[in-house]
Amino acid sequence: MFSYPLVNVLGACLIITSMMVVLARTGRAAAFLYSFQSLMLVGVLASLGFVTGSTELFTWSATAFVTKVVLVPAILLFTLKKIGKDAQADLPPKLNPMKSVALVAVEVFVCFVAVSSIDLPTALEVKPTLAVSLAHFFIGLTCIVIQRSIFRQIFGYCLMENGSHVTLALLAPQAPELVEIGVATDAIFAVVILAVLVWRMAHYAHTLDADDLCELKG
Amino acid sequence: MDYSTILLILLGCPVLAALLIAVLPSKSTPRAAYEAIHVIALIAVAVAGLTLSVSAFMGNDIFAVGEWFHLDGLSALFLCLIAVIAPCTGIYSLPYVAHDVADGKLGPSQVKQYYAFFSLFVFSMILAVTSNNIIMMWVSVEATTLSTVFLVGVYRTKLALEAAWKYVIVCTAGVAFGLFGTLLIYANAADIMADPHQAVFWTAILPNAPFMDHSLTMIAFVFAAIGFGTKAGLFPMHTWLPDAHSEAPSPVSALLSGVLLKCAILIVLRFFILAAANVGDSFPQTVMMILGVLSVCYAAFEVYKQNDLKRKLAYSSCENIGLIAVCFGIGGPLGIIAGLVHCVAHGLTKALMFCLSGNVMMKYHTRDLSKISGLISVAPVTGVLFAAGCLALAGFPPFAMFVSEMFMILAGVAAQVWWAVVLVLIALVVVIMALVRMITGSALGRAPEDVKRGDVPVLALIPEVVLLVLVLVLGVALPGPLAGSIENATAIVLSYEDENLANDSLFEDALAALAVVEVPEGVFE
Amino acid sequence: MELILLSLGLSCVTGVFSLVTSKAHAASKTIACIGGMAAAVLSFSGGIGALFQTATYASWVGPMPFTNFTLLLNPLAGLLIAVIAALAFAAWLYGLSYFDEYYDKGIGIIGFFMNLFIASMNLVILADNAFWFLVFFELMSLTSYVLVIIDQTEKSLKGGFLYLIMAHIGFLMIALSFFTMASATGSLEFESFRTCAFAPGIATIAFVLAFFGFGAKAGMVPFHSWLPQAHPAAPSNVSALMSGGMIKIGIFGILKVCFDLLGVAGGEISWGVLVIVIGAVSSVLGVVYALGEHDLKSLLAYHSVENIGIILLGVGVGIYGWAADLPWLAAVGLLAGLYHLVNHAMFKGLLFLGAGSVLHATGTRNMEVLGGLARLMPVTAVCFLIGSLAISAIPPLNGFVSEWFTYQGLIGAAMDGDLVMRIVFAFAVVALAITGALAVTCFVKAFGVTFLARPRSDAAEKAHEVPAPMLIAMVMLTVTCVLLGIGAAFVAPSISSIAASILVAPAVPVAEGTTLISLDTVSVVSPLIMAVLMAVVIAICVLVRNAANRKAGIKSDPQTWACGYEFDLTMETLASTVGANVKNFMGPLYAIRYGVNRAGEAVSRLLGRTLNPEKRSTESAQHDPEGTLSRFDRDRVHGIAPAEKRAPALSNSVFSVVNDLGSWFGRMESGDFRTYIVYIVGALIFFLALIILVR
Amino acid sequence: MTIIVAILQAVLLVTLAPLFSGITRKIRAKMHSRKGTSIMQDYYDLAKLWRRCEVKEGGSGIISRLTPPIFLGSFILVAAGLPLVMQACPVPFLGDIITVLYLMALPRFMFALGSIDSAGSYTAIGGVRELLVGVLVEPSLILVLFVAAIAAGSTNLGIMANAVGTLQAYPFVAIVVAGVACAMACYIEMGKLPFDLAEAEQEIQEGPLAAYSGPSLAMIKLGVSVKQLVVASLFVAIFLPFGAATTAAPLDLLVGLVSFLFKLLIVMLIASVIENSVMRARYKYLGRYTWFVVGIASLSLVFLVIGI
Repeated sequence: MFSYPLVNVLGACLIITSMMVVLARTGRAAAFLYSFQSLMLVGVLASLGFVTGSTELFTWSATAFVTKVVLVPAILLFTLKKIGKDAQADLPPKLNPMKSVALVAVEVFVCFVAVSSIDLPTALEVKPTLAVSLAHFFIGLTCIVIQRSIFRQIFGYCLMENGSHVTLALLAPQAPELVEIGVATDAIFAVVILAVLVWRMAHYAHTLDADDLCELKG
Repeated sequence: MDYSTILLILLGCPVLAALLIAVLPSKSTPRAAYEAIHVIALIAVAVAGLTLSVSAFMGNDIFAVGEWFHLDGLSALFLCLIAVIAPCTGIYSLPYVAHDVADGKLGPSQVKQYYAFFSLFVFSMILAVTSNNIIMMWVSVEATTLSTVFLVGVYRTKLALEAAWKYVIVCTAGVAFGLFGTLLIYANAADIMADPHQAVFWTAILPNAPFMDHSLTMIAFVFAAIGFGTKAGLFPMHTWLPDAHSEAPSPVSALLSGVLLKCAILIVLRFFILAAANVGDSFPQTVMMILGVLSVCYAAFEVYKQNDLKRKLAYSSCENIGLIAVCFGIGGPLGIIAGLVHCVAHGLTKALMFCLSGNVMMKYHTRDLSKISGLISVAPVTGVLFAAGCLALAGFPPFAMFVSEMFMILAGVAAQVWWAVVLVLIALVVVIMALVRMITGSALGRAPEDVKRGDVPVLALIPEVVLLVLVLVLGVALPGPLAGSIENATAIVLSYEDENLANDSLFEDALAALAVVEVPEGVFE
Repeated sequence: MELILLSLGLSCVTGVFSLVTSKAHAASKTIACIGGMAAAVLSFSGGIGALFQTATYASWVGPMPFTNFTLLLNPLAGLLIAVIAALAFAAWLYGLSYFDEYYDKGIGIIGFFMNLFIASMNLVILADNAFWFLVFFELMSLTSYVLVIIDQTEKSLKGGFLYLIMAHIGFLMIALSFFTMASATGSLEFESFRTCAFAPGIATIAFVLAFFGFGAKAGMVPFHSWLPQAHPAAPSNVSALMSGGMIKIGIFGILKVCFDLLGVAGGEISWGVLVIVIGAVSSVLGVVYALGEHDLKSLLAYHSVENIGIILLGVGVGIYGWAADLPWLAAVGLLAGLYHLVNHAMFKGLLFLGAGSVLHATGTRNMEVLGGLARLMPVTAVCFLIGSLAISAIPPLNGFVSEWFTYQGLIGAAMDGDLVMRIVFAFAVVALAITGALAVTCFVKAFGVTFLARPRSDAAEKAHEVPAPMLIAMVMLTVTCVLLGIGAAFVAPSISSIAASILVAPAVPVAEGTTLISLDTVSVVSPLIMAVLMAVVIAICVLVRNAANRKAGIKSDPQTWACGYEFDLTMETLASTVGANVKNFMGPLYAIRYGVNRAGEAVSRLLGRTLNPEKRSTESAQHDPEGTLSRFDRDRVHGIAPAEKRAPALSNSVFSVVNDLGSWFGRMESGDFRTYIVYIVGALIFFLALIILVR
Repeated sequence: MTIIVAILQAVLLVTLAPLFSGITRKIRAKMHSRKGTSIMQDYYDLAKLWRRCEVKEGGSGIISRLTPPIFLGSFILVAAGLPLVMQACPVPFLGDIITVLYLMALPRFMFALGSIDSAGSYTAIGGVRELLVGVLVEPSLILVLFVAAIAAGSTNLGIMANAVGTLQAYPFVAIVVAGVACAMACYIEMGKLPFDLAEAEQEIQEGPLAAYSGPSLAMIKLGVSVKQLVVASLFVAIFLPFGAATTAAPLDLLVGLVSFLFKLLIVMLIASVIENSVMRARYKYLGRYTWFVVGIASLSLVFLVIGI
């Protein structure tokens, strides 16, 4: 049961959930979806732990559960509440859902092609997941690029973070816990800071529209 | 007290200071308390940093917490930069913040935030420089971004917040690529090393570097160069740089430009060393060269065009980082020496210039160069410093950047990369045009009527004078310890080369090598 | 050597003292001037001493770990140092009174930077190490830049800006040249260059780069544009120092690189041809553009371009003779070049001081509103007249001697030369002849319009003779000019021995008794005897005429006859009268400048339009604000330049192109950070593709 | 000995100058079918002026006073140095072509200054124009002399004269062409029609004299006549040295003197014939003519280079 195929299946779920995060209509929905998607991530980590027998990964999944499934969505929801009427947090994305899906598909494909050319003993079994993690990262980037609301761009950052987290777990299962904790706390701090920044933006500038943030130019 | 402890103290001081400041209640604590903590922490950083640097220059390799922290000649050079510039800008912050508070731009909580994050920022840079764990390196670079976001956005105007947002988004996105590069190196090393736990340590990877997979190492280097290059401000990843530098308070801009960019360059250099040890130096050199030449050429024209004082300086940073990249791209002992000297020279010069831009803003309340004129008659000391700083930045003797630029040209001519040399020189002329025009238009000329005569507080001038003196001293002489440290650092960078040139005087060896060694082929071969 | 080092130290100390005391204006000025004069005396004696000795070499472990601090004092360096010291002495002496006007502009700053400027010039000459040479070369530019912008007027700032940029471009070329050599020898010491036989290709690259680099400093065409803008802006005695002294460093550099550093590698005939052609073009264009100027100091500055051209002709003959292994030619060419170098330093220094006196007395440099000064300031007028005669190469003054040698060199070279060389030398001779004739015209204009006829403005009417220190300085230089002319037979052999030391060859005989001889062209001239004869003949004529006058009487009629019209001051000859006439015949040469400027403007416009289409539409609406002035007023303000159509200077076009490129690049940063992220991804993809390419 | 020859030459040219001027006036009158004045008329004029009171006009000062002596004196000096009666320079250090050319620049310089000094507008225009004529003639003159110098192997006029006189100057055609160009250049320099009308007030050469009077005017008028003779002699000396003495023997010198006067007379005659058969050209178009001369001079250079 706990073998590489499970890891790969969970990896595929990651892609789908992350796409849902990108496509979600409201910030609230996105936050819940993100929580769900992080759960998948925890699953991936845990199953990897079973597969490789590395105890570190269990610690990882535990921290990931606390930070990503619980803390981050909570922070984001809290931010959304704080923003309240200060500014419109839900803005339609620059790209319509159809095109976004197509774009994501292309990215996943490219990542698969790219990863398939890599031969690394550690990653031999989990190549699909490796590709997924890379694609996950790029989906996060896509989210930042296509969203107009900077609140939604935080999700983009979180997705990127998740993607690199998975990669870290795949490529460095034996890395010291401290490293992982560093990465995880970094992510938490980043989200907190982004959230505060978004709140301030709403509070002081009354806009969350990225198109309004083009005053500083070359 | 052994050096490892000092290293820990060095790391601990700013964190403690930041925590202490954060804990104090913002409403009731007088500003002086923050300032005292701030200054004490920075002085501790200066003392500890310089002590460590000096011992590292003597040839000590200092490790702490196992192998997690490591200070060698190379990182000591950058630590030295932090230890000098951070206190200078820190002390400069006092009058600057006081001025802004008096102007009503900053409230008490913002002041608290400013000092807390300032210490945190210093900490994260020290961490980036001293960490030996490559993943930790990434974490610390990310930490520098996070700790400076609120410094950039401290004014809470729309523009400042916009700049902060751009800064954090572009940098985290870029630096995330760096994580991929780091991970690839780690995975690669873990495969071949007996103890995979050791594969996170840079010092442990280096001896095994030649056995890593070539394609992966190249990919990893590209990721690292792009990722950490974003933080360093290389074209086309530099886009956050002018915005953040222009909107941040001047001391922060000074620290960002003077030190942070160099720290990022150090990280890139670490990966450069690994990649060069693995695939030979021509590929990483090509990458650095392309990034460098593009940065220099792009930024030079932007420097000329900009009409905003701090944006101009920011683009000039981009241009100088490009020059450093070109130096590493040229390679060879001379190129590396040139790059390292330029790191130091530019760090000091740019810190000076950003501090001076703070003076200008205190007097004129604008960054628009068309409204700034007659600085010398308005504030004589600032004006003279400003003119001297511009000349220093333009690479005139007797200032430090002249030496490194000469080295770069020499290295370029010796390596026969004429195309790069010519492009860079054209760009340099454009930059000089821009800077001399700035002297002509802003430092000199008729002062506007509505600006009050008189200089800024003495406390603001002292750090600037110190920086200018340093720039001047480095321009007329490379003192023994510094020269030695640069030799050490270069030797570390060149460790991938077979013949170890680091005997008595690397400088002379490097020069002499030009004549003996067959001139290397163009970087593309 | 010790004397010179002492003088350098003295200069620095004086400079610092002058800066420290800058609040007490008079004290600061006096310290600077007296100290400067003392330093000048020291370095002059040191320089003269070095002329007749073998080279002294000194090397210390410098503050830079990679290279020593090395100085070399050889006869050539001695000559340059002596020349600059002489000028510096005059300039400081002059400054004793002249700087009174600069009390409120920062006299301490002038004292400091002028001392440093002189010291750095001396150090450039002495430095025998590529790195330190470059350092001092840049310092020289920088210190003189400060002196140029000391007035802080818009014009001086603009001139200074252009100057610094051009100097820096030249500097970069020199750096490239030195580093090309250094990368072949592995050392930055000139001593190692000197002993290295470079491959011909490398030697040619190094020479050409150095030639253009130093040429930019010397102000030769096509790098001359800074000179007429920067020199006039500086205080007049600084202009004298810059025009008389600093630009000679460019010539010194060319000589040093060619004969000294590349000496072992040997020269190429083509180098000589390059130098001669550039020299010929510089001399003609320099004087032609000088004729178009109204500003007395700009006019003199353009004449520096001309004279640099003449010096280059001599040097070119020297290089040609050296490369073609014709020892007499090499020696006489260098002799001509060096002699003219010394001469030009003296008379150009004198003329700038004279212009300074005019400025001091009247407050303007515009010749159109001067006139009639000869009666009010007779000593200045006489000095200026002698300077004008000297620079016009009228025998028996010093300008004539050096040009005579230049002609002999060129004609002698043509005698030995082959088909192509003969045409080149014929071209050079014709250029030199035209230059000579135009120089006469130009100085008739400069002297006549400024000093003769009646004053054309209040300022000119109220002029007064300048104070004694200024007069003494001018008289000193005047006497030097005369002595260098009639005493040529005694000066030429020593300069010839310097030329011989440059060429490492025995000196050729150039003088016998009081006559100068030119061996190859079998010709002699004796300025001294000629002077005596002229004096006698002219004296006889004067006596005869005066005797007749005494017999018949002499009356004075205050009215000027104007063919029956009522006389008015605008009838007098203005600078523009001369200019308009010149333009009649030299039109095509002005058209070159106009054409080049116009082409530059067109290119920059085109580029601007294509790069930034929306920005340009507003600019076309601007029109020439001077269009409404009458022709006469326009001429009074601008000289004959408006008579040729004005186009914005080439430098402006360059700036505009740079700005447009900047804006175009800047469009990349649209302000939208989402595109920024796309750039990062793009860069990543680019480099990943590069990996695929490499593997 | 040669010094005496030099002095003799100078005195001779000065004394003969008004005579030649008178002769050309006579020829002009004849060609105009007028009776004309006596050929001695110039002497009378000078003598008359000599006795007149002098008026210092307008703003003129010392420069105006100095101009006539310097003008005349310089040409006397040039005259003394030319190889006129001998095929060698009587005073060698005055006989270099460069010296001669630059010595002739001094009077031009002073002449123009004098014209500006009197503050009149007409005088100054003349002075400036005179300078510019010099500028236009200079290139062709120097080119011709360059060719001759290379052909003769020296820049000394005596040696050049000797080389041409003994037919040793090598590219023969080049010398002949150069001679033609030189003749034309000298003709322009002499201030004759169509380029100038030397004895008409308000023309180029005499215009500047408007402010002069009395002995000064006499002296400068004499100077102008001497200048014409000197310029013509320069041509004669270099390109028509035939008959001049090769040794310093008195008989040879006598022959030389006679032949020189004869040649000079012929040259002046031809010049005045040409002068009276053309009309005045506009000053503005002077450049066209001089370009033509430069063309011929260049042709001689080409012949020299290819050795014909």
